[in-house]
Order: sequence, then C-alpha cells, then structure tokens
Amino acid sequence: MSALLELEDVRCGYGPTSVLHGVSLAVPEGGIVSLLGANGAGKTTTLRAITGGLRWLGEIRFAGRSLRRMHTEDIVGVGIAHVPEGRGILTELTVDENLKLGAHRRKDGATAVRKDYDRVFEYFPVLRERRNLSASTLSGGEQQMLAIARAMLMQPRLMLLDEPSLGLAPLVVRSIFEIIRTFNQADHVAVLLVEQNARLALEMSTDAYVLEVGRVAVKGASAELKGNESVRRSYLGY
Amino acid sequence: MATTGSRIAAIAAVLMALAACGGSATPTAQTDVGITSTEILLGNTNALSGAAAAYGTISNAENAYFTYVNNNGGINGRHITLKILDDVYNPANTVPLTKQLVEQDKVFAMFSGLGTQTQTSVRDYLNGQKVPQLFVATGATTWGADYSKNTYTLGWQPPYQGESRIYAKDITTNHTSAKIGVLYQNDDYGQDYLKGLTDGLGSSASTMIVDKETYDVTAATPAAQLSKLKAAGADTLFLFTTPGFTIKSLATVTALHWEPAIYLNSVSNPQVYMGIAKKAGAALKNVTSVGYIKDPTDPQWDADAGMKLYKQAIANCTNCNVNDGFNIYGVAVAYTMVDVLKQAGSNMTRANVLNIAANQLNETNPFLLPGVVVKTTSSDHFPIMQEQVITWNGTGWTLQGTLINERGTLK
Amino acid sequence: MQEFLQQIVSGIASGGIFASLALALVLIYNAMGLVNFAQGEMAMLATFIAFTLVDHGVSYWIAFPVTLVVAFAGGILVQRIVIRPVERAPILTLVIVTLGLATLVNGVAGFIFGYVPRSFPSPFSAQTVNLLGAFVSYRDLGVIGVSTVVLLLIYLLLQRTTIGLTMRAAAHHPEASRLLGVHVSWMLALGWGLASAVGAVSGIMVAPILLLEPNMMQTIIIYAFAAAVLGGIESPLGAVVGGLIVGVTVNLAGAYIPFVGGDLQLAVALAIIITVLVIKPNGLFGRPSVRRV
Amino acid sequence: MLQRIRTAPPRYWLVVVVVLFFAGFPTVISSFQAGQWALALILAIAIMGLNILVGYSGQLSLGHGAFMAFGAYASAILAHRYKMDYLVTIPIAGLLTGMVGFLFGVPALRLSALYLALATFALAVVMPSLIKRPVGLTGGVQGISLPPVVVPQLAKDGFTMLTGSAMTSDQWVYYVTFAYALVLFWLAWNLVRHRAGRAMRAIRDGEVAAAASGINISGYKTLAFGISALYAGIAGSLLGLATGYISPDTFPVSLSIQLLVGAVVGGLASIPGPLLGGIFAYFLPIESNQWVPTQTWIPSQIVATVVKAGPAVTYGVVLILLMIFAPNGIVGLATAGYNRLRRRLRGAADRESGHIPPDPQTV
Repeated sequence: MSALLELEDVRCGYGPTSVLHGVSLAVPEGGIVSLLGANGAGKTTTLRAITGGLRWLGEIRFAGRSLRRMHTEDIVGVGIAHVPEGRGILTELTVDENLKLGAHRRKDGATAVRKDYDRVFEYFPVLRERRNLSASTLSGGEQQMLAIARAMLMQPRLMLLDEPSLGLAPLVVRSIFEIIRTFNQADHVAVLLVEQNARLALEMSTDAYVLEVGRVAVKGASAELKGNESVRRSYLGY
Repeated sequence: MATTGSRIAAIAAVLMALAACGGSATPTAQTDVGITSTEILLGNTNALSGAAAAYGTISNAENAYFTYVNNNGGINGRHITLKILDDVYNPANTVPLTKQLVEQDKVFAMFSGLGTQTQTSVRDYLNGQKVPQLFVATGATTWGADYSKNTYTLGWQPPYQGESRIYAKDITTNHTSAKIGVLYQNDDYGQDYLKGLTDGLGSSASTMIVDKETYDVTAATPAAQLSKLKAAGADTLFLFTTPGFTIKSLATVTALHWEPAIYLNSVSNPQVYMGIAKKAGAALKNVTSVGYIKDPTDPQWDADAGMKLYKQAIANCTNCNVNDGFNIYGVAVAYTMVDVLKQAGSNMTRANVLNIAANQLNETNPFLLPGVVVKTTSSDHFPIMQEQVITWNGTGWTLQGTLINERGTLK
Repeated sequence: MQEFLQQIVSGIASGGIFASLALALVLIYNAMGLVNFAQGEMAMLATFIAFTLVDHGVSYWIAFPVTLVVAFAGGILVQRIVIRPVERAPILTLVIVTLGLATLVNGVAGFIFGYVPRSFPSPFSAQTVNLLGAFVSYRDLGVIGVSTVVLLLIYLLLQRTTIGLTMRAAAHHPEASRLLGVHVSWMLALGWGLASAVGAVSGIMVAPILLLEPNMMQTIIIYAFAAAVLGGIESPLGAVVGGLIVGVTVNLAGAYIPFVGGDLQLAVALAIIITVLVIKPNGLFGRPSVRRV
Repeated sequence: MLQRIRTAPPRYWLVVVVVLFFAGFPTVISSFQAGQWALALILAIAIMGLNILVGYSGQLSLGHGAFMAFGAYASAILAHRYKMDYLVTIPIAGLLTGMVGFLFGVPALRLSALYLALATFALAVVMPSLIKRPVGLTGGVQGISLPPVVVPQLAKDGFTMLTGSAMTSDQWVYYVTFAYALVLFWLAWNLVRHRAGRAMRAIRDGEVAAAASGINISGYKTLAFGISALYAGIAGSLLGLATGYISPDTFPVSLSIQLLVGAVVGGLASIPGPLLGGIFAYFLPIESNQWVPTQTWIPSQIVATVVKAGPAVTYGVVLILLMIFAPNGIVGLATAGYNRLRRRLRGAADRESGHIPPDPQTV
C-alpha cells in the first residue's frame, strides 16, 4: 500500500535558521496520523512545508505526485485542506462567505455543494444559526468549527489540522475531535493532526510521529506509543 | 590642496586669456564676454518639464528664429547660440543654472527667461554681475517699473497692468454703469491685472467693482467663485485667469445661465483656447479682449508677410506646434533681440547692447499687430505698450477701433 | 439663498469628480490595503488613449470601451511588473513605488502629449437644468450618474460574485486565502485592472469639464484622497458620499469662510483628511479594521 | 593613541577621506560649482532628516519639502523683517521647524503608515498655496529677496592664504553648508548608535515588541519627527542662503519627491546614504539635461527623450527600479558587495552542504 502523503528527508527553515533537519513521514489513505512534539520542534513548519508555505529540500509526494515547486493555491487544489495555526478565519467576512470560499474551487456542481453544506451544518448546527453574522463575532470554539467546516467543504483527500484544541474548553475539544473522526470515517479523508495535547491525539490516531528539534525522534502505532512509559515521559510530557 | 588650486587657477587664467585673444579677431571692434568672432552666446532658463512645461516651447521657438537668422548670414557674420536650461519653474533651480550660464558658459546676456518668481530670484545676481537680463518673459510690471533699481533687467511684452488699464478705459468711456465682478488667480499675474484695472478705474473703482474672487491653481474648477460673482449682481466679468481656468470659467458662466459682458486677458485669448471653450459649452457672447500679437490660427493673417516669415522660422523647430500662440511670442521676442544685436553692430559690449535695448528701441515687429512699436526711451522702459481691443465674433477675433497706447501710464 | 443653493449644487458637481476617482482608490485599497498614489495619473493616461482614438476618427462609443479594456490590461500589467515584486514588502516600499509610478506616468504623458490643455468630447450635453433656481449641467449630472452606476457595479461584483468574494478574501488575509485555493497574486492583479478601468471611466467623464492635460488629476487626487478617507477608505459607497461631501464643503468653505476664500480650497481638503484621520480614522462608512500585520 | 589609529576600522579612514575631500573640493572647482555642491549638501541634510524619520523610526513622510519651506521662511522673515544676521537665523529656524515637526508628530502617532503618507503628501501639495496666504509675512507670490551674502573677513583671509584666490560668496555658502552637514551627520551618527536610535529602530521593527521591552513609543516617534523636521528646517534655511530668494514655487511637491528619491537611492537607515542620495538627487536632473546631450555614444533618440521628458520620468524610473532591485540603495549594494568580497577573500565555504534556499519572497 502506498501512502497518500509521503515526506522524505525534508529539510527547510526560515532564512538562515533551519528548522527541519530531515523529516520523513507518511500518512496512509484514510488514516489519521498525529504529529507530536514540544513547542518549536517543527510541527507547524512541517505542515507549512507540505502546503508550499516554505521552500524545502528532500521530497514531498501527495498521491504519488511530487509537490516540488507547486504554489500553495495549486497544492490545495489537488486535495489537501490545511487548517492553519490560528485557524485562518477571514474575520472581515461573514460565516457564510467563509464557507463559500471553502467550496469555491469545486467543480462538482451546485447540488453536490449544497448537500455538503447540509452535512456540515449537521455536524456544526451553530454555524447554521450564525450564517449571516460576521465571522469575527464567533467564539474561539465556533471559529475552530468554522475552520474545520470550511476545510470539509473543500472536499479534500487529506486534512492538515494545526492544533485544533488550542485555547478551547475540554468539552468543545471532545466534540470537535468526535466530528473529525466521524468525517474521517464517513468520507475516508486522511488527517494529519498536529497537537500539543498528545493524549487526545494518540487516542484519535492510528499512527504517530514525535518530532524533536526538527527530526523525527520516535514513530510508531499510536496505541504502542501510548503504552510506552518512557516515550510518554521523555517526549510527550504526561 | 593649496598648490593644486592655484595651479589650476593659473592654467584657467591662461586659457581664458587665449580665449579672449581668439575673440578679438577684429582689433577695432569692441566685444565682451560671450562674443567671439563667430558667435554670440545667449543664455535662457525656462520650464521645459514639470507643471508649467506648456511655456517650454517658447524657448524652442526663439531658438528656431535664431536658427533662421543664422542660416541667413547671422549678425555681422556671427551666429547666435541660445543655451536653454530647464529650471522646472522653480527659483531654487533658476539660481544655480543662471550662475552656470554666467560663470561657466560665460553667456553674453540672459534672454527671455521665463517666470516672475524664477526671474526675480536671479535679478539681484545678474545686476550685481552686470549681465543683461533681457526681455524677461512675463508681464509683471516690476521689470519696467523697477528699472531704475535694476538697470540690467528689462521686460518685453505689455505689462499686465497696462492691459487692464485698457479695459478700464473701455469701461469708463463706453460702459459707465457697469457692475464689475473680477475673477483672478492668486499670484502676481492676477494681482497685477487687478491692480491695473483698479488704478485705471480710479475713484469709481470701489463702486463699480461689486465683487472680486480669487482662486488657486490647485482648485478643481472656479464654479464657486463664479456663482458668488453672479450673486453679487455683476453684469461685467473680468477673467484674469490662465488659459485652463479661462476655458473652465467661460463654460461655467454659460452653465450658470449668466450672460455678463466678459473681458478676457490676452494670455488666454488665442483662438485655440476659444475653440476649446466653445466645445466645453461656452456661449462666448459679448467677449472682449486685447491683442498685440498676431494669432497664427487667425485666417485674416494668412497672406500676411509677417505670418509667412513666422511659419518659415518656426519650421526650424521640429516639435513646435505652429498654431501655438506661445511660439509666435517666442519668435517675436527673438526678432527684437536680433534687432538689438544688429543695431549694436561692431560695438558688441554688454553696456552698449543694454543701452540700445533699454533706451533706444524703436522697432516695427512683423509678428505684432500692425502699428505696434517696440520702443524704449531713457524715461520709459516698457518696450510694448500698445494694444488693440478685440471682440469675439463667434469664429474669430475682430479688431476694434485703433491701437490704444498706454505708454507713460505706468511708472 | 439662491446663491447658497448654487454653491451646494456646484459643490455636488465637483464632488462627483472627486467621487469617481475615489472609487478607483477604494478598489485598490480593497484589493491590497494600499492607496495608489498613481491612480489619478493612470486615469489621465487612459483618457489620453481615448483622446488619441477619438482624434483618429474612432467613434466615441467604440473608443470608450476600447480604452476601458486597455486600461484594465494596463492595470494588470502594472501590478504584474511593478507591484508584484514588492507586494510583500513593507507598506512604505509600496507607497514609494506607486509614487514613483505617478511621477513616471505624469512625465511620460507630458512627453508624449505636451501640456497644452485639450478639449475632450462628452456624451452628455453642456446644457443645464434648473434645480430650484440653481443650475447644473448635464455633464456634471452625468459624472455623478456614471459614478453611481460604477458604484453599483462594484458593489455587485464584490458582494454578489464569487470572484468578488475571493478578491476581498485575498485582500484581507492573503495567507489564509491561499490555503483556500485563492490565487492571491492574480486577485491583486485583477484589483489593479478593475481600479485602472474605473479610473479610466473617471478620467473620460471628467476630462470634458477639467480639460485634458497631463496635470489634470494632480490636485484632484488630493480631493479624492479626502473623499475616500472621509467615506471610510474601504467603502465604495463611502467614496461616493465622501466625494459629494468634500465637494460641497470645499465650495461652501471657499464661499462663506473669509479666511479660506477662493484660494485655500485644497487646504480645506487637507484639513478634512487630517481631521478625519485623527478623530475617526474609519471614516463614515468604514468598519473598524484590525490592523494588518 | 597610535595603536588606536592603527586599529581603527577601515570605515573610519573612509570618513576622514570623505571629510577632507569635501573640505578641499571647492578650492579646485569653480565658484558656481561650489554653489551647486552646496545645494547638493543642503539636499543631503534634508534627506538625513527624512532618513531619521523613515529609515530609523519607520514613519513615512512624503511632505518633507513643507518642513524645508517652513525653515526657509522662518530664516527669511527673521532676516528680512527683523534684520537679524542670516547666519544667526539658521539654528533658530532649525529649532522652530523642529518644534513644528514635534507638534505634527503628535497627531501622526494616531495614523497608520499609509495614512501618514497620505496626509504628508497632501501637506506637500498644499504648502505653496498656504505660503501665499499671509502676504504681510511671506511676501506672498512675490517671495522674499534676501540681502546679499557677505563673506566674513576672517574667512576671506583664511581662504586667500590657503588658495591664493579670493573667496566668493558661493564658496562661503558652501563652507557654511559643509559645516552644518558635518555637525548634523555627526549628530545623526551618534543618535542612531545610542539609546534613542536603538529605541527608534526597535519601534520600526515592531511596535508591540518595542512596547513590551519598555520603550516609550509615542515619545520616541514624536521625537523622531521633531529631529527630522529640525534637519529639514536647517536645510530649508540654508537653501534660502544659497539661492538668495525664496518664494512659494521654491517648494513644490516635486521637492518632497526629490528628497524621497535621495533617501531611497542612498539607502534608508544608513549614515552615508543621505550624502550619496543628496548628490544623486541634485545632479540627476541637471546632468540628464546637460551631460546626456553631450554624449555622442548615446543614440540621439534617447538623448532627446531624456531631455524632453525631464527629471520626472527619471525620478519615477529610479524610484521603482530601486525599490524592486535594491531596496537598500547604493549603500546597501556596496555593503552587500563588500561582504561578498570579504567572504570570498577569506575563502569561507557556505554554511552547510545542504544549502537551504531562502524563503520564497514572491514565487
């Protein structure tokens, strides 16, 4: 089985400071993989490299195709939805306009999009209520929901989630993670999840990678890592 | 440093001496800086670029006439070279450029420098250096009026004040009950015109002028001012405005359903502008102005010898628009310059040329209206003081009456 | 009273001129958070293109759309060649570039077309209508009418179409928009193209009134700045309303405040700019904006 | 002492050479050329002011010509109406303009960079009409003619002793300007190296971070405005001295653009930058009008274009090209070139074999 997303010895950085010193990882079709590690380990940088926010050396392949020299806009077009750090909500626009932007490059017709809208509103009923309000009026949790809903409307094959739990109440986090799992199973969409909350992430995911200063320090099945006392203690901090 | 400096100075002195020797080929004739056996070097600054660059063509027209003269034998075997520099209408540029022309290029005289502020900025310098500043290209009264303080400086065209005195005379003789409204630009140009009108009307000025309004060149349109003038009850409108604002004003007057008698300053009266005003919607009824120079677009001069000469001369300038009123102005003032140089003959010194220009001019200029004499005397330093009233007939200007002479009214 | 009314009507007429150019400014601002100092000069150059066409015997109604297309393409070209290399640079750099562009375009126009004012045809008659004793020409009304139509079209485009949505998104959050598949750089180019076309409309409409010459827009752009700032620099509606208010204010101040008089009208515009920016930076119709980082 | 001189970094030697050059220069060029260089130095002083504001404190002013106008008129009015010695009025004009700039800096605090650019540009456009208004004070459109410059006997004697020729007023103006330039550049150098300069740069690079480290943001930003205006005011005052006449047309909006060109060409946030920028901005229009036509190797078509198009086109092209290709100006290019050269001389290899390409600026 070939992986949907593969990173091979990816190195990159910001100007003269390099952040990733050779990261290799793989996300299987329909799988959920978590990417863990301390602050500054290079998790967000990895995601940014995948969607073309940085130049990199090494190789990144999506569905067998190299993403080298592709622009962000086009990488997104081939089926990667990236919910960035800070959620990337367009606060000047309404909730509905944000969702519309998610679907704006789809070519499968208005009916299909409408159907997906209904599904998304089923997952997040609050968004239906707030449809015509400015996105800036949403609470943190609602904004996270909007960001994920918008990513769902992009009809991706892979979703990159950057710390969806950040700053949210535990209960909200739970429900969001539930919805992600449901979506993953229903649509067979792969997820690469970056999380500080390692416990939660390991529960969700099938496989996990732990980054340390720009390198993969540990990798393995999530269940395995969860059970490994020394890994938990030295890398995951719980 | 010191030795290098003095050595260079010494070399320069020798070179200058050599140059001077070369210049005095005919031992009896007197010459001066800027004159060689083959050349008369004149300097000029003008706005060749920037916001006032519409005037820039004047220098090219002057050069075209000098080329014409040079091609026909020059002046006593010497050809005229006009060195034109671009001061962008900014006095801060005029000063160093003029110094350059005087001190480095060693021009014989400055000729037809453009702009009141720019030329005022170098007047003290040129008079201090005893370099003639001839035929300054503006109608500010100061050039003639302050001659006694600045004997190296001379204007040429009729002063704005003289022109508006002619209008005043027309009013006091023909329209004694006129209620006058004035629109003028807030600079020396507009103020000079207004002063001439006020002085010319004399004691009745305060009652006859019911309102006067100013505008700045940065204004979008003069509509607000014209509305006020109309509301003030004026039935006679004076436009002391530059061509662009004149056209806008003429159109606005019609748009306000206002039909005053209009007096238009001569700077704005070329037929090109009247045509634009008409297209912009101006009715152009009852418009009076004065002229002293022939309008190249006026068909009445088609067979005129002077106009033919103009067209012949201006052909030497490839990018001059023959219909541009500024160009015949340039050719006309260049004609006077050539006349002065010819008169100077073999006594080609600054003092002599200046003396002829300032005190002994008496020239008929083929580019000016018939009868206009370019004249200076020891007590009058306004070269052109005759103008003729003209009225707009719908397609062109009609000369009215005879030339009016304002000589002696300005001191 | 009648004069007062006339002052207001004349003010509205010049306000229409300011508004039409302010609309173009607002478009660029909406596209990339930048005020284009070259907007007026680009409009002037476009008008000269129309002039040249008409002068060569092309019918006005063909010259007009052709000029709009050329202006649109020109705007895109300017963005691609001049703006794109610096689009991520500090705002300071961008402002300097547009200022350089303004200087350049003005000089080039002067070089090609000279500085003698020219008349430019108008589809609207120079005849006037009487509004309660005040007169206003069809040309002036035409400027306001066309500006209103342009405003409506801009509104429809930005608010009712997907491309408008992506343009707004690209302007406010380029990074986040890229992640949603928006071709941000092309959206900016599109913004420049549209602004340039709107500017061309403005130039073509006002040239019969202001007379066509290279410096036609040089001071109008300051009034347009005042209009855009007063209306709230990101609001197209604000640009139009702001333009009309600026036109009327400038006229009334010139007519009735002795200190201002006829010759400090531009200073009134400056005063409006500074007052609005200091007291109410978002203008009349602008939303309080989050500072762009 | 000797040891210190021997170990002084090369740029100190460069400074010494430059100062000596500018001190001796006017003795080998003609008087009017000295006058031209005085004007170039005047521009350099104003550009240094602009540089302090834009380059070091990150606030954009497109209207520095207006501050020059203020300084020039302050001096001219003091000298003309109150019969003060012009030389005495120069520092006074500088201080007055500095105060005005400081006051202007207060509302400027509330404006974003873009709005500040807008407001200052509008100010530059309006300035000539504002000057025309108080006719009694400014002479209106007539402007103010200043009394001729008198060269002090001491300077005359000294100059004659050194060069053997008499000192002209242009040469005297040059030395006055040079003295001011020397002092003001030295002050600017001290300013940027010490606390105030560091604070300003911190503000420029990020106000939030600067505030977090306890820097008084509004204080330093208005201070930068004040200092910057002081430089412009002195430059304006010197301009009056050099030209002997000022009027509204002396301070068109294009002057402000010329200053901006100079600042950008020389290189923002550098001390030598404004000097190079001043020379460039002053001589570019003159030479494109005069030197270019004398060059036979340039096709006549291009010559005609350059001459007819005037400085506006050249300024515009220079501004755009520099911003795109060399945003740090001549000084930036020179520094980069020097560093590359030094690296090559030392034979330093690239950091790592796996050299990482820089962040994509624009792809």
